[in-house]
Amino acid sequence: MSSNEFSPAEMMAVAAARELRDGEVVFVGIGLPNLACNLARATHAPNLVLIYESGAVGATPDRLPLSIGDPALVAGALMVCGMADVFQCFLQNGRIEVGFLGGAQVDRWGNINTTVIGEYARPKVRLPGSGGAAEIAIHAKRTLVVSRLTPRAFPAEVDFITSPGHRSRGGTRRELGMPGAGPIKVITDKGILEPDESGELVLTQVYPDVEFEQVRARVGWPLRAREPLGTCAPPTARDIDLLRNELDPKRLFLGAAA
Amino acid sequence: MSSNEFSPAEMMAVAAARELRDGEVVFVGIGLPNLACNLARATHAPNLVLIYESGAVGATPDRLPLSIGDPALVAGALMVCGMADVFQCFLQNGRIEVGFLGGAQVDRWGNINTTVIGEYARPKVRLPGSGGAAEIAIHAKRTLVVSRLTPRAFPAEVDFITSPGHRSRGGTRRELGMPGAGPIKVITDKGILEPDESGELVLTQVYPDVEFEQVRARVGWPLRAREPLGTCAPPTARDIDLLRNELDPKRLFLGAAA
Amino acid sequence: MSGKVCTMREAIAQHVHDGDTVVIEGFTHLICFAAAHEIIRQRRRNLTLCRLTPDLVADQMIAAGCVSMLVFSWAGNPGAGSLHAFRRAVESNQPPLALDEYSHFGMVARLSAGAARLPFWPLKDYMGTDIPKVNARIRSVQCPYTGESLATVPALNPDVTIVHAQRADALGNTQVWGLVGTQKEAAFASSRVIVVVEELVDEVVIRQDPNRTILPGLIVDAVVVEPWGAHPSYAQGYYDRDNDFYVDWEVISRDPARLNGYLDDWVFGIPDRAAYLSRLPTLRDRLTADDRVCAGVNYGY
Amino acid sequence: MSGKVCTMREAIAQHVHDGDTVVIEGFTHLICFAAAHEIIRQRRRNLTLCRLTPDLVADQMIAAGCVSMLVFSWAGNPGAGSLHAFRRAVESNQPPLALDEYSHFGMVARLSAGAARLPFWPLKDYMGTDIPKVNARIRSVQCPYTGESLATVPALNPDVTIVHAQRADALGNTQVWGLVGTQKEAAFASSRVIVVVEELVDEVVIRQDPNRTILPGLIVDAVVVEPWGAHPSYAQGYYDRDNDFYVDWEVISRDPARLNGYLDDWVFGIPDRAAYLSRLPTLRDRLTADDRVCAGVNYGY
Repeated sequence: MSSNEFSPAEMMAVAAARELRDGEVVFVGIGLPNLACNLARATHAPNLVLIYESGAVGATPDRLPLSIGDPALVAGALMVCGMADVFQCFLQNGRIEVGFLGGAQVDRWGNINTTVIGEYARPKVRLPGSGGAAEIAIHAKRTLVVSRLTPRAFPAEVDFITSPGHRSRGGTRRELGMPGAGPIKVITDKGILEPDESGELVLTQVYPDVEFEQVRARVGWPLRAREPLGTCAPPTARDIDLLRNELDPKRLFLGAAA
Repeated sequence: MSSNEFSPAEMMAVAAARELRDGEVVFVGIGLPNLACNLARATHAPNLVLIYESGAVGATPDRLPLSIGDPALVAGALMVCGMADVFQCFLQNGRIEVGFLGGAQVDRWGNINTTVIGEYARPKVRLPGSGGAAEIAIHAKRTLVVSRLTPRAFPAEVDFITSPGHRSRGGTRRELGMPGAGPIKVITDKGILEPDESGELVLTQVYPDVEFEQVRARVGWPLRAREPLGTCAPPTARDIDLLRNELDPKRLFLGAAA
Repeated sequence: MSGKVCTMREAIAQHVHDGDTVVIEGFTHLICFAAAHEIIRQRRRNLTLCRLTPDLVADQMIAAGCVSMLVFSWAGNPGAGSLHAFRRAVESNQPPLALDEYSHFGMVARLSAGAARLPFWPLKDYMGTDIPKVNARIRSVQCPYTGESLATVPALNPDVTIVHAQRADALGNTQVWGLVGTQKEAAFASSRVIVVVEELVDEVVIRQDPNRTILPGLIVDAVVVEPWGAHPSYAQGYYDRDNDFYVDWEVISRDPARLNGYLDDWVFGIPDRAAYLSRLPTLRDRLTADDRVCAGVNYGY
Repeated sequence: MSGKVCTMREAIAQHVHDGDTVVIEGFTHLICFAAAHEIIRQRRRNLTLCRLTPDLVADQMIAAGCVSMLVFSWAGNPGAGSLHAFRRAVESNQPPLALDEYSHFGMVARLSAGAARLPFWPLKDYMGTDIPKVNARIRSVQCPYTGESLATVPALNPDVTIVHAQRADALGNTQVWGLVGTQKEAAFASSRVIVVVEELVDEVVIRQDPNRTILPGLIVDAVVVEPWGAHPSYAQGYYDRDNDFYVDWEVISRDPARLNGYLDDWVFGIPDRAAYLSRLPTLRDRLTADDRVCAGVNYGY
């Protein structure tokens, strides 16, 4: 694949990286979010501070971590602290500017389900659960959701709200007293969704050569598009070169070349 | 002063040391309590674990500390922890078996005042305040009070209860839900007081050559003596030798030779 | 002196009983598989197992029938897939497994309350989520100053906590570096504490650097010396995480027969950790840590 | 790069304002007298000064008229006597001083709540004492599980916290060993943080041993390099406590004229810490720490 072609995963990593400003404090997970942060650090945001829920602060790993507790995130970090400090002194304290979230289901209001498909008591599919996602969704100043438009991944309503979006059964974020702004962008493999004034996710950008209909067909509610619908700028040659040759040469998270 | 003579301070240190059992965890302060612990460690309780509110655990100082934050308590300690851990994980957790307390005033019920003489708002004498004493008095499994029978030091009722004894204005320790047993012995420079069934301090032992009347005259309530009134065994030659020649050769805390 | 030092067999036999609430902590780092395997080998039953991230260690204990309740916040095989024994238990009730589920913050708060011996811990969390709808232990309290409502979780005070660490002395004064997770809170919250170490060191080594000590001996009941005892988890400065095994587990645990075969071969079929290691001759070559030793600091005065 | 590094004069001028709530922590260890002297020199007024142990540093600031309220738990000169300026203020209203008084546990809990940005902290304390009778900020809350009543203290969130430390990098990533007191909680609780260090080190030194870091640069606003800046307090590994001066203070502070003379000679009469040290030529000989360097640990994998 030449550098003027790119895979959806590469576009997702680039789109996420563009959302990060230099010097911000990012609560980051494994996979595409981690790639996006490293891409941002290698380009426009060299002073991004990465915090992992495992307690590693300011990590600069010399290998791509398979888990957020990877020893490469510890050796050479600026600080390692206990998890009580991570959640109380960093997250609840309001020090986290950006939190990354993903999930099996994302609904119309940006609520995320990583707990169960079906009934909680006897689920069809038991998912891992919250981990730190519930509190990241509540406390991070803003969150970025990275999730593919696979079948049934974007229902009108999730089976279980693990991480709250803009409007849950209880009400709006403001009514429920959540400090953070919630998911300001949902980065999919075909385009980007953003909340409208009511908190409902609408399509604001499609990736090159993607039609609105291709997105709407994969979303479980009558998806609206913001007018005028933007088209996401493709990755630069530099982005592609960094992703393929430096950041994920084994394509652990970029997946097979499209 | 020969080793078969001894000062009141020496007798107090020895009497306090005798209260400590090998292997116990002791929350210790500076001065006579510190001396008593070191004497116990040098004699019958080599495995005593000393904890200072400063966060030093298992200290074995190579000099007599002037303050509980002395660097000699840190170098060579088994553990140094933050003060949040000292008060939550050790003291409130119930790990402290013995706590030492002292104060300007000790009353009939073993309540201690280290806050003010006179009215709180405009005191005649402003004392340092609680430090960790209030919580030590509440949580240590038992406390030892070390205090001299100076004029007005043992009133019927203290001006201010900094550290609760067996019965405060609010009721008994049990009624108030205090985990620890409170001051089981009050070690003075003339004898030892202990609570009776009601929690009132009564004289149970006098030091050699001390009369009951000498103690009663210095106490602000009609002091009773337990029958039969015991006489405290004098320090051994070993005790005296350790105190004078090893533990406090400069008599920083033993005071001038009597 | 030997102090509290004993074998894993002795430590588990003496301190882990049927029906106990057991914490085996360690966030990715220092997960004590050696202790879990001995618990399985001694066929403990009806344990309430508590871990933020159940990990393979819980999947194995669930498959072996040791666990009747799981207290947790994230049950997966990070980067590699699912915990299929856990999923079978929850999705098909094979075997039955009760769940007491929180988020990471909730679990950390439960252990913090336990360590402080407070009955609850307040946190700003759970608004808008369905987690409290399925867990009545998550409640709320009103702030006596602002009047605002805060979420609460109850203290978690296990019967026994097992901490894997890099080193300890014979009395259990324990030092850990790298990720510390919630090991300190779990140990202080517990009635009994078993420390499992890569290295038993003289008290002098501990006293050289007291700020590294995370557990004082006075709360430790047993010290077990078990090098490589955390494999396939890792010990910073000693050995790397066996990521290959974590990936393999996806295949092993997917098939109940294969999983039972694994337990027969690697747990029931061998007497102890030494035998486990003797079957992994390439482990040291593959995973032994490089040297990356930091400078010491001056404690002089 | 210079990062956040500035002079003490700049740091105090920019970050400490009249009327601010100021924490200068350090339990016996690492009490930043250099910052207190600069605050006095710049004649700050109406400060709410917060310290568990006000120590000489508070006695000097009170005598200089900087402090209108003291938030504390033990106000004495340990092992040496009284804080007489503090006592004159309280006993004779010269100058007037408001008190907000707790026990050590209460102060630690106030800072812990502040660091976690919780409005209160629960603790089992104060039953049977008169402290809540003179401090209405000590209240209670009912446990939503057991129904028992627990004491509470409100969060303490200062405008600025000054932390003295052994070393930091130019971005304020800060490492401390020896007694750590409540420095971490105070810094995380604060709107602004000034770190004062014995040594400015390269980021590489910090990254060598990340478990030693108690403050991340992301919460630090200014880094001041001030060797011996804690004297007469101490810095483990750098210099011992000047116990002689603590004993002398009993005599100096007892007499208002002598105390004012001390401030004229040692604070107002000199421009900065360098001048202070130049007047103490024997300090290094008397108090420089011996070498007692611990071994490093391996962060390899």
